[in-house]
Amino acid sequence: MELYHVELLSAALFALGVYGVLARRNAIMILMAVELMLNAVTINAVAYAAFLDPGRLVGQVITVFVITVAAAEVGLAMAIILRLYRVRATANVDEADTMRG
Amino acid sequence: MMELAWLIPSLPAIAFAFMVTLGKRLPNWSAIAATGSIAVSFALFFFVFADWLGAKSFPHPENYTFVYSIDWLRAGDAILTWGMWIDPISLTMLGLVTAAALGIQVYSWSYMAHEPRFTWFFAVHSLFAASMLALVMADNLLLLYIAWELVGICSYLLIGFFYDRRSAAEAAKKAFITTRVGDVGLLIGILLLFVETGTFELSTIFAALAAGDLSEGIVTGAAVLMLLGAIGKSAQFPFHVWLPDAMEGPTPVSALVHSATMVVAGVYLVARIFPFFEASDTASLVLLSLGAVTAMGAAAMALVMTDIKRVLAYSTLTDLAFMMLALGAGSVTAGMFHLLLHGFAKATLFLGAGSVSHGSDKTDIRDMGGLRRVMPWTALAFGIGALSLGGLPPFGGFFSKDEVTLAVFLIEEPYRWIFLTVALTVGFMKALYMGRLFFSVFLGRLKPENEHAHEAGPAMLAPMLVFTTLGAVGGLLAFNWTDGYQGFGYFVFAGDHQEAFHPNWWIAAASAALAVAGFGITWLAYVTGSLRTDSIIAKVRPVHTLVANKFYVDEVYQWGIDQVMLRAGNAVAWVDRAFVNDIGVNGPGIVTEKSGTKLRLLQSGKIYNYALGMVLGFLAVAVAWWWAL
Amino acid sequence: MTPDVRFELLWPEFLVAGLAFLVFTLDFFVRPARKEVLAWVSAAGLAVIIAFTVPFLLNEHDSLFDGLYRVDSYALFFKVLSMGIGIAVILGSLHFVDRRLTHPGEYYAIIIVSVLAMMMMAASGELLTAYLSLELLSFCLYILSGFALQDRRSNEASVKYVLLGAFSSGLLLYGIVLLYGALGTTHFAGMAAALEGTGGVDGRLLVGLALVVAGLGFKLAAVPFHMWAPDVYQGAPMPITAYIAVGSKAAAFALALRLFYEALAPAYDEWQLLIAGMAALTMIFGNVVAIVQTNVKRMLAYSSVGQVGFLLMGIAALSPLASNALMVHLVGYSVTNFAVFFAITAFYNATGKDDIPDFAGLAGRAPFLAAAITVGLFSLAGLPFLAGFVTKFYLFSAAAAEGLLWLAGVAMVASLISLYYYLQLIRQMYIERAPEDEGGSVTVATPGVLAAVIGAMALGTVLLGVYPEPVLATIREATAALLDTGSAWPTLGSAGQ
Amino acid sequence: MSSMEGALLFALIAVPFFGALVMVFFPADKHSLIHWYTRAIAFVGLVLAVYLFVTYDTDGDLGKYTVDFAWLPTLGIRYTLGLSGITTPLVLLNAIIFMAGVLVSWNVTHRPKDFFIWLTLLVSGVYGVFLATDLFFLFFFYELAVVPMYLLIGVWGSSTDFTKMEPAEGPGFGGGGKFDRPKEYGAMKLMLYLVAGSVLVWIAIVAVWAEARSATGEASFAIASLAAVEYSREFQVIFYPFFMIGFGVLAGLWPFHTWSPDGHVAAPTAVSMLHAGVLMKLGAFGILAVGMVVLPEGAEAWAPVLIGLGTVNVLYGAVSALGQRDLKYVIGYSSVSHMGYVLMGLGTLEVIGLNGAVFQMFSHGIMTGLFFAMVGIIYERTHLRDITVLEGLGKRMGVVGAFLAAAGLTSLGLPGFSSFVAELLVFIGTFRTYPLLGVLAVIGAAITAVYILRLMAKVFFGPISDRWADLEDAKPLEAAVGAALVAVLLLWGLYPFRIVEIIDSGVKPLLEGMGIA
Repeated sequence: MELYHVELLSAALFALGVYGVLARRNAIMILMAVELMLNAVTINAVAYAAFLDPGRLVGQVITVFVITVAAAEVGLAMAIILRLYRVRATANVDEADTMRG
Repeated sequence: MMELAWLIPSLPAIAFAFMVTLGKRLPNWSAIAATGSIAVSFALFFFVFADWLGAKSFPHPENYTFVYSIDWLRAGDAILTWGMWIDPISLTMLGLVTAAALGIQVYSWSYMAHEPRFTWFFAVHSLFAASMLALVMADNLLLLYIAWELVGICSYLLIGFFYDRRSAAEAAKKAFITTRVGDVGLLIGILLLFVETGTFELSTIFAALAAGDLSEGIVTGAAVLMLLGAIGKSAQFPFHVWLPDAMEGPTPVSALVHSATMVVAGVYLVARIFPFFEASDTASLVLLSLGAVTAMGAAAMALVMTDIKRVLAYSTLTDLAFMMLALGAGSVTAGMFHLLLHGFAKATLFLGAGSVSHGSDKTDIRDMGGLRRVMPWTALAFGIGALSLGGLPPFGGFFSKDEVTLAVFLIEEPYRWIFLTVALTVGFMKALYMGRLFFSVFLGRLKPENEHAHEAGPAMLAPMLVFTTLGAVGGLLAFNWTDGYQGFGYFVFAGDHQEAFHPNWWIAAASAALAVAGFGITWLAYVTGSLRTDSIIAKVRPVHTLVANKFYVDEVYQWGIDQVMLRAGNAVAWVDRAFVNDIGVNGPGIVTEKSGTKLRLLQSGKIYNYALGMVLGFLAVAVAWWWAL
Repeated sequence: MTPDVRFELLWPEFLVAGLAFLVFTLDFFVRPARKEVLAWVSAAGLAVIIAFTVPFLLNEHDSLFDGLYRVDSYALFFKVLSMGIGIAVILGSLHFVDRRLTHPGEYYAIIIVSVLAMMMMAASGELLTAYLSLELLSFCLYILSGFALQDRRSNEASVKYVLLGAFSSGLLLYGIVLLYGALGTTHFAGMAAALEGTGGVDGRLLVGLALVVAGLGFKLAAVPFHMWAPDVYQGAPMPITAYIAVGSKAAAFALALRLFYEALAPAYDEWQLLIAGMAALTMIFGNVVAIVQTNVKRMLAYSSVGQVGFLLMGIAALSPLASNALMVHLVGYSVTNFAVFFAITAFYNATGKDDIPDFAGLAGRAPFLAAAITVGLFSLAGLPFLAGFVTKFYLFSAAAAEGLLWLAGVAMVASLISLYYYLQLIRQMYIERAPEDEGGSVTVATPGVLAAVIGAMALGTVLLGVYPEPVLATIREATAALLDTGSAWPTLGSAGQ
Repeated sequence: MSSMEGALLFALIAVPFFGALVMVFFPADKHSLIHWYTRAIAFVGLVLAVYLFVTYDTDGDLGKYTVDFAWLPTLGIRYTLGLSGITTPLVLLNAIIFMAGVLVSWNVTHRPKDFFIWLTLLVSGVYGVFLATDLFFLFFFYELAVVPMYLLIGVWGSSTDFTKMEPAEGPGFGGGGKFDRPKEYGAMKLMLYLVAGSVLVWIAIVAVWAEARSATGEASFAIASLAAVEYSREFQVIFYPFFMIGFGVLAGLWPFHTWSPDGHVAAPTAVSMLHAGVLMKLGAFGILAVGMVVLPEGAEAWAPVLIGLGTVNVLYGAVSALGQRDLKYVIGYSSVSHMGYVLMGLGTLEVIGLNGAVFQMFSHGIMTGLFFAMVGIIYERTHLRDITVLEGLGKRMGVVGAFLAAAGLTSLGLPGFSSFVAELLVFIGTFRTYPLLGVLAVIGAAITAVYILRLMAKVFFGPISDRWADLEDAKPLEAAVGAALVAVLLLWGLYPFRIVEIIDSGVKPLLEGMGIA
């Protein structure tokens, strides 16, 4: 297995995530797509650490932090989306467009 | 006394300042200040004249003097000074102007007595006298121009004296703007000479001219350009239209400003810069032609006008053109001589006309007749003046007219006969219209409604009679009375053309005969009634209509102003608003705002669109980078 | 791990964190009617910390954790600036919170946490640290922007902010990781060294840089990554709008400046034009769209997008002079925006309105507010005697000195456009008359504290415009630190210093 | 120059500036106090300006540095003030117009405090531009002089709506068609236009500074040191137009002039006076004292364009004025036309022409101040400015008419009034360099006579309508202002030696510095 295999996997995952963000209308789904992007990041980080920088643990540390941050982010975002649901009875982001222009 | 010459224009100027600032508080003093100052100036003139005669062993080759000179402005290499130039030409003018101004002010005491703006009249009158005197004494073209413009503005103010009459307001405007057009030429000519010679000083400029430093084109150009100013001020064709309208002003104004003094400033200017005309045949020919055209046209119009002052105005035009003819023919002597005598005679006539309208409240000669019965002195004065201007011997006007005709006779071929014919014809017409004027106003039957008309008071009569006398006997100045004074030509001359009095009897006889004929015909027409003017007019109806409508020149000008100039104004104003402003100025603003309106649509309010924007932004950055590498 | 880490240098951060906990805790014990106390405690606490920090760190120059975390005058400058911004926001929020928000304890505590995050951003010397502090700040702002629970717009703003923020952090992280892969390190200094070593730019590096630019661009609200900004500004509670406009932007620029100066300077030639282009696009877009806005918050949002364009010039020009200019402009921008935003907050507190026509006749109803807004707007437009004039002059000169005269020209035209819409608001206040009905003639009262904050900010705007030298001297000190650690300057030495 | 005079220069700016700041704390309803206070400020300025003018030593050199204070050393910005032969008359002009403007503003009762604060600030900015010898501060004050204009016009100005007027009888009062000019439009256009001009100036300033910095290694905004640097010809040719057009916008340079008539018309009297009288001169002054001094080769290369545009200004402004029906528009376009002479004078790059340009700035300033003061009175009394309606006012308003006539006669270049001398010098300069344009300029003066006399004849002459039976003539205060302005015009018109001597002492070294003359 070469580095670029992993990189391609990660890139594909990232692109899927981006696609999800762009294509989904449901806030939860968008959030999940973002998670996908962050997973791509972690895979990449670990791969770089393993292939290019084996002596140090920078990639792994990045991964740990990203996972933590992602968890916090999901928690926070869910809370906010919950408010959206409370106020508008939907989690569809199409509804959240009163401000524009 | 020569060093005090600067006082001559200054005194009236001071009087003006006094009247403008304090006139309202000291109304009684204003006329005294005005007349007093001009009287002192008049007296000073004699001292200066005497000094000049004494200082310069007469005749003298260098017939000018600088008396006083101050630095007026220094900028860069231009050093402008104010000085005075006193020579026979300016002395002649000084005498005429001070005398006329004094006489007419005395006349105005009574003529203008009931005007509420009496002080203002005397103030402007004083300013006029000051500027006119400064004009004739100026030693440089700039000072001359300054005084020239001031004279013009005084004329404007005096014509518009009855400013609440629309016609007066319009006439004043017309006069100023018309002369202003000529002044453009004058100023350009002066500037041209400054650029060429680096100075406005007449003496230096003439020296350069004599030394041949100026190219022929410059000489002709400068002469013609300055001539434009002269014909504007002297109301020569094609700038003649303002003068008849200028009669809207009070009569003393017409007398002083628009016949005796201001309008001859143009003639004076030509005389002053005569070396240029001497040096340029083209310029002389232009001058001659303009004079001829104006003389013929104006004389024709004088024949058909019916307003007393307008007839006089057109006669003034004719005489001014006559002076121009003389100058164009190369005789400063004749020109100045006619200027002087015309001044006296015309002052007489205008004062007489003023007296007539003052006494009878009429201005149209068809409403007059037989007035000699109620105003005999005026009739006497007016009669002598008319005969003099009509060129009947032995009055002064005959001699000056004769001098002019003689000068024209001396023009070189091939133009000699053309202009001589013109001069003689005009001489005949002068007699015709003067006869018509005098006879139809004072002789014949007195109309019943004019019986209450009354003779003017002494303050009006006295100046009138003085001018009458001067005009009647002034012709004698032409003769060589003493060894020291060999005639007017020994006193006033251009360059070294000093010449003694030498009449050409053929010319004199011809012109005298024409004058007699003219007066005779009018006698038949207006006194005895044996010649029916109606039938003559009927025979030449189209010509009469053309002339009575002043050759439609006013209409052409009016059309030009309304249809060309004002339309241009409207058009430019419109372009300025519609294009420069609405497109050029508002355009970018509108475009910016429109782009704002369009661009804000990008901001759709949808999260996924915003994310798409970010992705596209990223792609753009990456691609741009890729492409740049 | 290096054993001899001087943890004591982190005292300010510890203290701020402690203050946040203190406020959280105090909240339990303070009666609802007396919640004001919390604000005073927070503000006073930050003030005390500033007073402690300045002498404490004045001449310190060290980096902790093997270069992850910097303690230098640059960081100190931004620490003080952040805390100052925190104090201003807290005091400026006082009455707003009182009247329109619930849970004041959390509100103030979260602001303090976000101040901590801002302090850390300026001090980060490594990409992951920078990311973490940035996320901390973002989290706080997500919450704060949705703090008006009953307000649909506040909620919408919060949703947009958090989702797009998460998305952008995904981009940023991916970029960071790619850079790590390309350069083998995430330390700024190391990145610079590696950049100088690499001959060309490979795909990883390129994509990584582009992603980092996108992620940071989101934070900075640079076009085209700005789209969240107007909505969030409009929806967020008014003082939070001010906070996002000023605080978040200042911190992001603190980070960006360090990143570009310390880590990316060797690749200057590659990115200069790109950043310059982005700057030009940002200032034009922001200002042009601002023209057609009718909501004052939205207008100011676009205006601050435009301002980002000006600030980006400081990065694009990359010189000692430019960094000074960027920072002084940032300071002037902060003070000025606070003056405007708080004055508008005061108006909103009293009237509940925030559309531009609502300001009609304000000069008669509240001369002080109108004057403060005018001072602020004129300063933003870059008119003299006010901060904006000097700082823009400085910034544009610096850009021109680096051959970016065209960009300075674009910026000046953009300022001109901005003048137009600022004048629209000024026109409403001074020229139009107040509507006769619906209490339009009622005087708008400004509470003392808020008035004091507004007055102080307006005064600061004027002072900076009249005599900026003291502030500049401080900034020169601060950037000196930046340059010490920075790598070789690609274009010129320290001329102008 | 002694330190005493340095203090005077400082005071000249500081008195109005701090005076305005102090006024902020005045009670807004004490109108009389505010009026007298502002008059006092104006009077102090007038006294200082007269003193500096009278004692001015023409043997000195250009730009005497008297106040010097390091303000922002990093960029090389110093607060330096100086006085030269060119600025001395302009400072006097500003003082005179400010005094006159404050006096004729006795009738400002709507928020007078704010009005006078802005007005006074504006004036301090104008003083600053004339006195600053550091480019940064020059620009700083330049902007300061422009900014208050927006509110001064927007709040205290008046709107014109041609769409509601009856069509005019007779030819020539088209006024550019039917259009609506609310004061807000005038104010906004003026502001944006002037700031747009200053953007160009700013670009050029920054470019010159950067160029000088890289050439000498030293940062400085001092005009003298910037001028000492040799810039490449290419650089000069590129950046001089920025100065020329940027400053030219304020000077009413065609085709960037339209803000000026609209602005003047909308502005209240005192503001029109200051604006047309002094502010437009800042533009011309900027071209001269910054553009030409710093980039002489650029100035030479662009001189034909400048003088050509100046000629267009003269003719276009005059012909435009011919078509207007609003009194203030006539004067507004007349200003455009007269500023053309200034620009032409500058374009000659020749000692007499420049003298003329500077003198014309002074002279036109006084003249146009007089114009606007008198038109303001007419408007105040009749609430009309429509030439086609006003008639025969001379009967009731003789004094106003006389002063307006004096201004008009000055404007058409009547000898005896200072504009004649100024224009004469411009003409001489132009005839020496571009004679054909000189001819056009003289013709422009003749067109001026047409529209001025037309205006006078229409408005003041002729029979008066009963409508104006109890029209009030100028009050003593207003008459005094008019008389004072006329006296200034006459003084320098009849004996311009001293003022031209002062101007010349400033122009000569300037040209020498440029390598000309």
